[in-house]
Amino acid sequence: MTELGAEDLVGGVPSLGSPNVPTLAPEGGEVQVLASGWRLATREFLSNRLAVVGLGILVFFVLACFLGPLFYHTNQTISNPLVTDGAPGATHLLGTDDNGFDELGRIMAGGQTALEIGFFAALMATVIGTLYGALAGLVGGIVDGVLMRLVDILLSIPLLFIVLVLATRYSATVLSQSLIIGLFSWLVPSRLVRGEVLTLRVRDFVVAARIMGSSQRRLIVRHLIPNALSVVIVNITFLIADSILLIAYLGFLGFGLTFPTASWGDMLGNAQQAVESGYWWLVYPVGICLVLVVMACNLVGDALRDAFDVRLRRR
Amino acid sequence: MTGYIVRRCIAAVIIALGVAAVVYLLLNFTGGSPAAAALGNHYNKITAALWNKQHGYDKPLVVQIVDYVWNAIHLNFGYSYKQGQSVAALLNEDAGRTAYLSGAALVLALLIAMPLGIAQAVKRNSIGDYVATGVAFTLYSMPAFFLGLILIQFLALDLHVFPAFVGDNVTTTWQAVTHPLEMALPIVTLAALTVASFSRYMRSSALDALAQDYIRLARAKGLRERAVLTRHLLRNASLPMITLVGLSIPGLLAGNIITESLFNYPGLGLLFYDALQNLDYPILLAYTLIGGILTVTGNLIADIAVAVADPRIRLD
Amino acid sequence: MDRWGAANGLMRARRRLLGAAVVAAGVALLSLAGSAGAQSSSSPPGLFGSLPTAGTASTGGTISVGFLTGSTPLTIFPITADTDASVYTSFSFQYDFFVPLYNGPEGATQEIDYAVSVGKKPTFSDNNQTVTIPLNTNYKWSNGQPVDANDLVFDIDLIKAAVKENPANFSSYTPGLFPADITRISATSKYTVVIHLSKPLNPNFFLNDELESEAAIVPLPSTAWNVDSAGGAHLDYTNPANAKKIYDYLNKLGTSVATFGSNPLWKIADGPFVLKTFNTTNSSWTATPNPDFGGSPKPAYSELEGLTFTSQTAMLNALKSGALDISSPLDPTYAPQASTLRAAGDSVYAYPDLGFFDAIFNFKDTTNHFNSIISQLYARQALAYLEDQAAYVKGIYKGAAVAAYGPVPSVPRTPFTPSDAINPPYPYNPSKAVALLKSHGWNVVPGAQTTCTKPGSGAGECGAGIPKGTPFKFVWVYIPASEAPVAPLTSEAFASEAKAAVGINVVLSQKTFNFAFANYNDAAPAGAKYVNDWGVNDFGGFTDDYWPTTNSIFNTGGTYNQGAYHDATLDQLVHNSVFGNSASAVTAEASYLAKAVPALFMPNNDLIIAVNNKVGGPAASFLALTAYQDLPQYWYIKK
Amino acid sequence: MTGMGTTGVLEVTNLSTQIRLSRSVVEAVGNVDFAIGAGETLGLVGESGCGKSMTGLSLIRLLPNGGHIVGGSIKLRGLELVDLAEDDLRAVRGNEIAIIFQDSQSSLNPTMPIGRQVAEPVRLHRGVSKSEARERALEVLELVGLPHPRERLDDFPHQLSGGLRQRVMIAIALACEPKVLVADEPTTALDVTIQAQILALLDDLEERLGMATLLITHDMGVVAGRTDRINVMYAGRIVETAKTERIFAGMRHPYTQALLGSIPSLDQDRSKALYTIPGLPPDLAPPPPGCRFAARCPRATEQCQVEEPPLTGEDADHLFACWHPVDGPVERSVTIPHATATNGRAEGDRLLQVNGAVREFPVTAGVILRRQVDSVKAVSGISVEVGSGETLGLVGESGCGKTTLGKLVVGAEKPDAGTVELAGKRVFDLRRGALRRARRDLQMMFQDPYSSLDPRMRVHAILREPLQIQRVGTRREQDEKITNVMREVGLPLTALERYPHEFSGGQRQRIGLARALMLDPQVIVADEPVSALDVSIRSQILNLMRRLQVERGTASIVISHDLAVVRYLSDRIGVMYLGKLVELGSSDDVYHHPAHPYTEALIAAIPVPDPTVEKHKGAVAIRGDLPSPRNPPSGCRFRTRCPRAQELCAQVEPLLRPFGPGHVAACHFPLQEPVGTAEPEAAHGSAG
Repeated sequence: MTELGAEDLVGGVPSLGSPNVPTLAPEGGEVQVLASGWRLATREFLSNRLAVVGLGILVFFVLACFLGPLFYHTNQTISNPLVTDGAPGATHLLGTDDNGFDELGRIMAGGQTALEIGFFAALMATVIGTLYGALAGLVGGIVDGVLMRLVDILLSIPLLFIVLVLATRYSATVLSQSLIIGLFSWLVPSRLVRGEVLTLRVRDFVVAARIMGSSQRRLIVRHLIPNALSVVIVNITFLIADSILLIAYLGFLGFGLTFPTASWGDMLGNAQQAVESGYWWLVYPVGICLVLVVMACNLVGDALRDAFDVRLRRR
Repeated sequence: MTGYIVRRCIAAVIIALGVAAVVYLLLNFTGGSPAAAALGNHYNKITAALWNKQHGYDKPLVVQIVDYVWNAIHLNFGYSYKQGQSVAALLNEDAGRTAYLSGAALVLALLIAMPLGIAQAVKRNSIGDYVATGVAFTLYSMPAFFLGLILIQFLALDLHVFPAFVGDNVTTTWQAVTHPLEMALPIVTLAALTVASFSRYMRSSALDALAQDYIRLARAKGLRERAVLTRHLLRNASLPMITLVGLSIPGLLAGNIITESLFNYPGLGLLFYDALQNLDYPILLAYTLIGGILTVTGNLIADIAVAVADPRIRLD
Repeated sequence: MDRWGAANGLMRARRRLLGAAVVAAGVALLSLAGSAGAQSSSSPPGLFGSLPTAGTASTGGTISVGFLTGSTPLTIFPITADTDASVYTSFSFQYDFFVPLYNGPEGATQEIDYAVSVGKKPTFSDNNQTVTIPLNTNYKWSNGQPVDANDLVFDIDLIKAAVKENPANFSSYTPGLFPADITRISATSKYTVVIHLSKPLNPNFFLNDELESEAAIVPLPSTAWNVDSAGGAHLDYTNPANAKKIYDYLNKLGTSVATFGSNPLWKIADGPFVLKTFNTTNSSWTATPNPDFGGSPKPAYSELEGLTFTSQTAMLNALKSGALDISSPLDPTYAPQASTLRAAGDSVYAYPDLGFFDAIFNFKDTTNHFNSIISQLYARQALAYLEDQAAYVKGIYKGAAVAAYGPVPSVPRTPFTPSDAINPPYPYNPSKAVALLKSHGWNVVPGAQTTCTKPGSGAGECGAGIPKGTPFKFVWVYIPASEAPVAPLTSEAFASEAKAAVGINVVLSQKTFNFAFANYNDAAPAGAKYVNDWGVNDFGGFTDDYWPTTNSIFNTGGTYNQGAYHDATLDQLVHNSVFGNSASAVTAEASYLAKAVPALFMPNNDLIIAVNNKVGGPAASFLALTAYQDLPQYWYIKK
Repeated sequence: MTGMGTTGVLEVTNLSTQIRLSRSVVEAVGNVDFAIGAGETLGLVGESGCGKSMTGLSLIRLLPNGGHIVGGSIKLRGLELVDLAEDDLRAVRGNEIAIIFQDSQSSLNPTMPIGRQVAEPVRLHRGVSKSEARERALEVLELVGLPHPRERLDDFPHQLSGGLRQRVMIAIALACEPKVLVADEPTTALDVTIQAQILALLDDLEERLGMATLLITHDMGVVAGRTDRINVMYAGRIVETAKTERIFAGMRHPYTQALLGSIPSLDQDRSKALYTIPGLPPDLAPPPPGCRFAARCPRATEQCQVEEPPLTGEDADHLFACWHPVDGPVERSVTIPHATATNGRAEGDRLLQVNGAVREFPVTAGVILRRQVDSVKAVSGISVEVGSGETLGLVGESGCGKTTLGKLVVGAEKPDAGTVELAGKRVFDLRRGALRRARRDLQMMFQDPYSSLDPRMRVHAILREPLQIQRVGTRREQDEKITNVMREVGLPLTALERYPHEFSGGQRQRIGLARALMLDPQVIVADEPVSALDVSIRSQILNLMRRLQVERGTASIVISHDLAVVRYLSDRIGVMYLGKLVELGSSDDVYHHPAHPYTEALIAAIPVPDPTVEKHKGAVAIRGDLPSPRNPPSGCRFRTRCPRAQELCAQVEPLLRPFGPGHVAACHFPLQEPVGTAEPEAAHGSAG
């Protein structure tokens, strides 16, 4: 800053306070070239080693479950009672299950459904929860009170119970299980979003938009939803994990998917007996897959939360 | 404070009534028939009509709900034909055992989670922190039945450290208390469900508290680190845990279903599990209703406890 | 036929096990888990595993029997109401203390064993309208009174009072039959009772299905129990008003689980044991030998114990650890554990109960014209040809089941088992199924969808009411594994075969037993609402009485005719079994049904029993367990 | 360094402290020397991030995670603390060296009674019994002026006001009669009136107890009157040190000069621009070579860029680290073009009129249906007006309702009673389109630069938003407008594609101002526009606002707790107290001839960056705390803290009375005689 030069084109107003030295820079100073928010978030995420491991696990399982069957062809539709419960061997790397299906192929197929149900259920819960929570948070007053008491009521009933009862009525397909789980797990996201909306509603930038004359719709679409989104996105990963666990419990309690589809949970439905019968290959591999994927979702969600925090925390 | 409690109690009652109505509707909606469930293989048109009339299931749904709630208020939850006893008696019998199992699991979870969470916060990003985090996530991600199964297989059947199930010598609550060896695996399994989330929560709560200036000031006073943690950190970091414990009740109730059926422990969860298989309506209703009430009162108690423990909160 | 087996709890235990053996006459059988014969000379055909060895009896000791929660005794008073009857253990529990008029089985053969019955073989006269029942004279009550004709009359009078009050009070009640068919009952001598019937009944039917039945006739202590309050006056029970009061009183106490162990009434027993304690918390109980027991043998050990378990696994674990001696019947998925149990020194054996499992057709399901299709015998035959029961038994039941082709199973045998039960009329043969369909105008596309190409009711055409292009496709409802462990697997195997081999699309749908039974049932109150939601309901099955008629199951209008099967020939055959005079009527009925395929008959699964090796006894006493009967007086602790 | 004649109680030599972060190492404190003698107060002054707090924490080795002392020596009466064993050091902490933090809210354990918190170090270091410790706690609390200490021993921190909490924290520090007291920004979180009380207390105590005090602050005014000696820190280094009077009169380092010059003083000439320091302090991971101030220094030469100046001076008593030292305070010479000391307002020019505005926030209770149980009386009947091109300043302590009043003006809050009129129109009675168009003319600039910009929008979108909402212009015209405004507020166009988090606080305030300007409003409300900013940045923004005032002639309302800021920006000033306007008049009138005792006290409480003035200030004018706005005092709301209050004040609420042209005040016993009689309309303060 020792040299004099042409006035900067943009910030060409000489700095009033330092008359001795006309500056090249605009009065407000240059903008530091920083990593973008997303890159910061990515960096924070990647610095969490557990999360990277989790992400790796997720990617691995998604690839293995959805692409694996293209390379590892197995019969997963025609039950064959004559080759049931076979031990692992050369033809069946992880043995066969009680339908005579190849267990490894079954794990891939079961992983597909588990991931699909988890994802669809989470997505649905998120959409419903976001709209519901945003409505309650924005309208406030008595509407908010009534809506949130309803949430309280539903939250007081164990989700497992509701889903179990419904599962006795509806035959379980990927779609119906996603629907049932999704339709009843939006409660937590709705509370989260409501809380977020209540906080955002009084943030200065929202006040500023109102002062400019912004319509309610614009406030929601341009400010509230984008800002509440990170909370929602983080919650999706947890919802996926919870949904996969929930269908595992359903499977254990005997309300699995309809043949020939199966999710990991259904495959574990007879775990106790399989172990006692000595069919360990029907229990531990799929159990470990389930735990790993659920854990990976949780790890990723946890790290995403931290990462998003960092992105907004930076001041 | 009294006014607050009264208002919260009224809210709790409203929520409980709502729960009753929702559950009743839900069960009705599933299309099962209480008559079929009660009559079993003797169910047919003649017996069903008779049974429905006798038990009021031929009335309009709204009347049934009102009747049910009215009776429930008088602690009459109906009669289980599958079990040949009034539901109230069944619940009464099993409640103590379930309370002990859940209570012991909860206490165990807290006893592990709180010191662990604090230790993790103090030694954050150390190897120990990572290991504890990994274990917590693994437990958190494991279906309870899978964990129970592994515990049974290895600790009971292979190593013979604990019995694989709760034996016939444990039938009363007191016997459960006096047979720690038999209760070890069920309690551990149930505790594992919550210990993971508790310790994660405790860790972040302790991290928040550690960042507060009063911790710095306590150190500046010359207090030993241990005294800083016990006198200044523990109470403040534990406050959010009270709420969490209140919120964990539905999860514990669900966990009981799994744990009790896995370990042959005659409690409410098992009662519910059997009832579900049989669509034993009165039990399903009562269990869920009581679960709802427990949840609501649990949250209520938690709120009051927080207010008692945290001088900043005034209930009015 | 009022003994109807597939209760929920029962169903779970009943479905799927497998047995070893049996097969068609003259053909060799598969013997699964080793040879049973070496240990016991009375080892019957089709036994899975091996019965406990007889050993030498010692005196003293405790023998414990396992129960599952939800299947623990609910009533001790031996007039059992509908709502309690679904818990089968109530009966064997009652019979430990009160000897029935007629009881069975006789070893592996399903018939009355007069050695464990109060009654002797009755005689029929007067065009089968008069029944004379002589009683054994050796039984007596704990209060010293002999068990005599009055005690039988007392019981039947109470049953009448109970039924009059509410038909549901007596689970063996069948409209129009017992006890409504009794016009008069009298004790003609101290040990003879004569019953007059309102209409002629087939003697075999009356003896085997009415006097010996699920809720049997049990003589009751008429001099002690004829009261309507504790310490109340002894009443004349032949007066119906008094009988009602007595019944109400006893029934109330008899279902009061909390007082089972303490009520002095129940200590007045004529059976081998007397109830000592009953723990209401978990329904475990203890009983001690009845010193006044008049039958033989008399129990040699000092205590019989009932223990409750929350799961079959828990029960097995207890057995392995020596905490339990005799398991309750386990379902077939436990078959693979037989070897570990044996290694632990326990005996494991399995044998089927008398009864059948069937996946019923819904003859009212109009979806895809299934009602019209299934009305065609050829279509039902084709489906029967697709059942690879041998493979199911081997791969799914792990040997713990026996193939079955009609309402009377091949195993266990009854005196009335028809040859069709042993020689399957439609053995597994997919190509025959294809041929049948092709010859009736169907375009068979294996692996895809078979459709009707030649509508019409003539020869070589699909049949009446089946338009061109109708797909052979229907919904198959089955029960989840938690309730019927192998039901999903057989259903899935069948569906796979049907699609792959014949192009019949079986749409699987899982429903809980209660839901399926209450709604997918043309005979149920709610049935009409769901009539088009299901084509086949593989809900479970029925247990047979010793005279295995399918009255009320397949006859038109039968209370349990869930698929609305209608066949005039069958209706006549059933009528013969119930009201006719022929001693082989039921054989003809069963034989006809095996060929008519009113439902898809499924393998008859074994009930697996595990017994601690320290327990010994005659083979029959252990085989009885697979028929849900306890004969605990025969057991003992081996030296 | 041995600059001091006396032997210090605390001697710090060549102290260096680093903080290790995950990817870098920050040199927070570098080669710092100082000594403090008994009874002496050393001021450590600098902007945030300069290392002054780290220096204080280094003394008792209580650095944040990753922080550690890498070199130097800290001697407490000869005892070396740098390598002292942790156990022995604990005996020093709280006992011989005590510390006071800035935020009493978070520094006191919320779940422990204050009596125990004060007694804790006594028990620890004195080994006394519980009851003895309690007695000692009582003694100390009395010493720090906590009213009724015996009754309050069992109170929890939240039951005390901020000022009282700060007294409790001081009591904790003094409980063991330490030799050294480190006061880290002890008054920054407090209102000026309370700040004055606390500073006076500290002054009094250190004299009575003979402690060596290290007073850490960013506020030159605070150090001016309270210290014997001042160290100025910049980027981890001490850049200048001298006795207090000497440094104020003859500073040699350009940074010291700039720091002092950039603060608007109460008698600031409004036609002159403030001195500013361009740019931002350097990143210390790692620190730049050469003089760390070089990048922002107007006198910097090439030598400064490469060679670090040593801390030397003509005599040992005044040291500075500069190759090109200055001599004495800066002369303010730059005149803002066209600016005059005050803008006259034409008679009857009532661009914006607020009439009898009332706003009360309900306090609700209840679980299901919330019902109102009480209300916070934020604004209780205020009438003001603003003429075109005029700037009205609003001052008052926090909680006086000034921000609410600002929000009422722009329609972010609705008044419960009263009206807001723009050019005679009741704008917020309008509906839909008309209301939206009317909103163009009333825009706001916010206090918190972090919360006022949507973190998910780029600057371009943020600036375009008002135009989009108001449907102004084509896309092209909008872009043109954005470019122009960016130029006006002094930001490069490259900033348009960036997200708010990439900017410094000052830059964000510029963006916030730019957004407010986009619609060319007639009135801008600026709510505490600079209070979240560092001193050097503050003057940049103030200059910018002043320049835009002059260039655009936009009317504005400036809200601040800082009378100096308000005075610099405003033509007229309104003083608020607990929801009431207590005095209104031209800047000069209010400052030079206040009529209301509150105004006078407020002015007196402001620390002046001039040791001669500050050291001769009299006793603190206002005692006690602000009463709760849920339940304000009857009559005159100020009466509970007013030295002139009499019975009348509790019974009758004083009306605004004229004290000169456009000068009104509401007081029964004013500091000067009113002219004329009370008339409600006087609230409109017509200038004529």
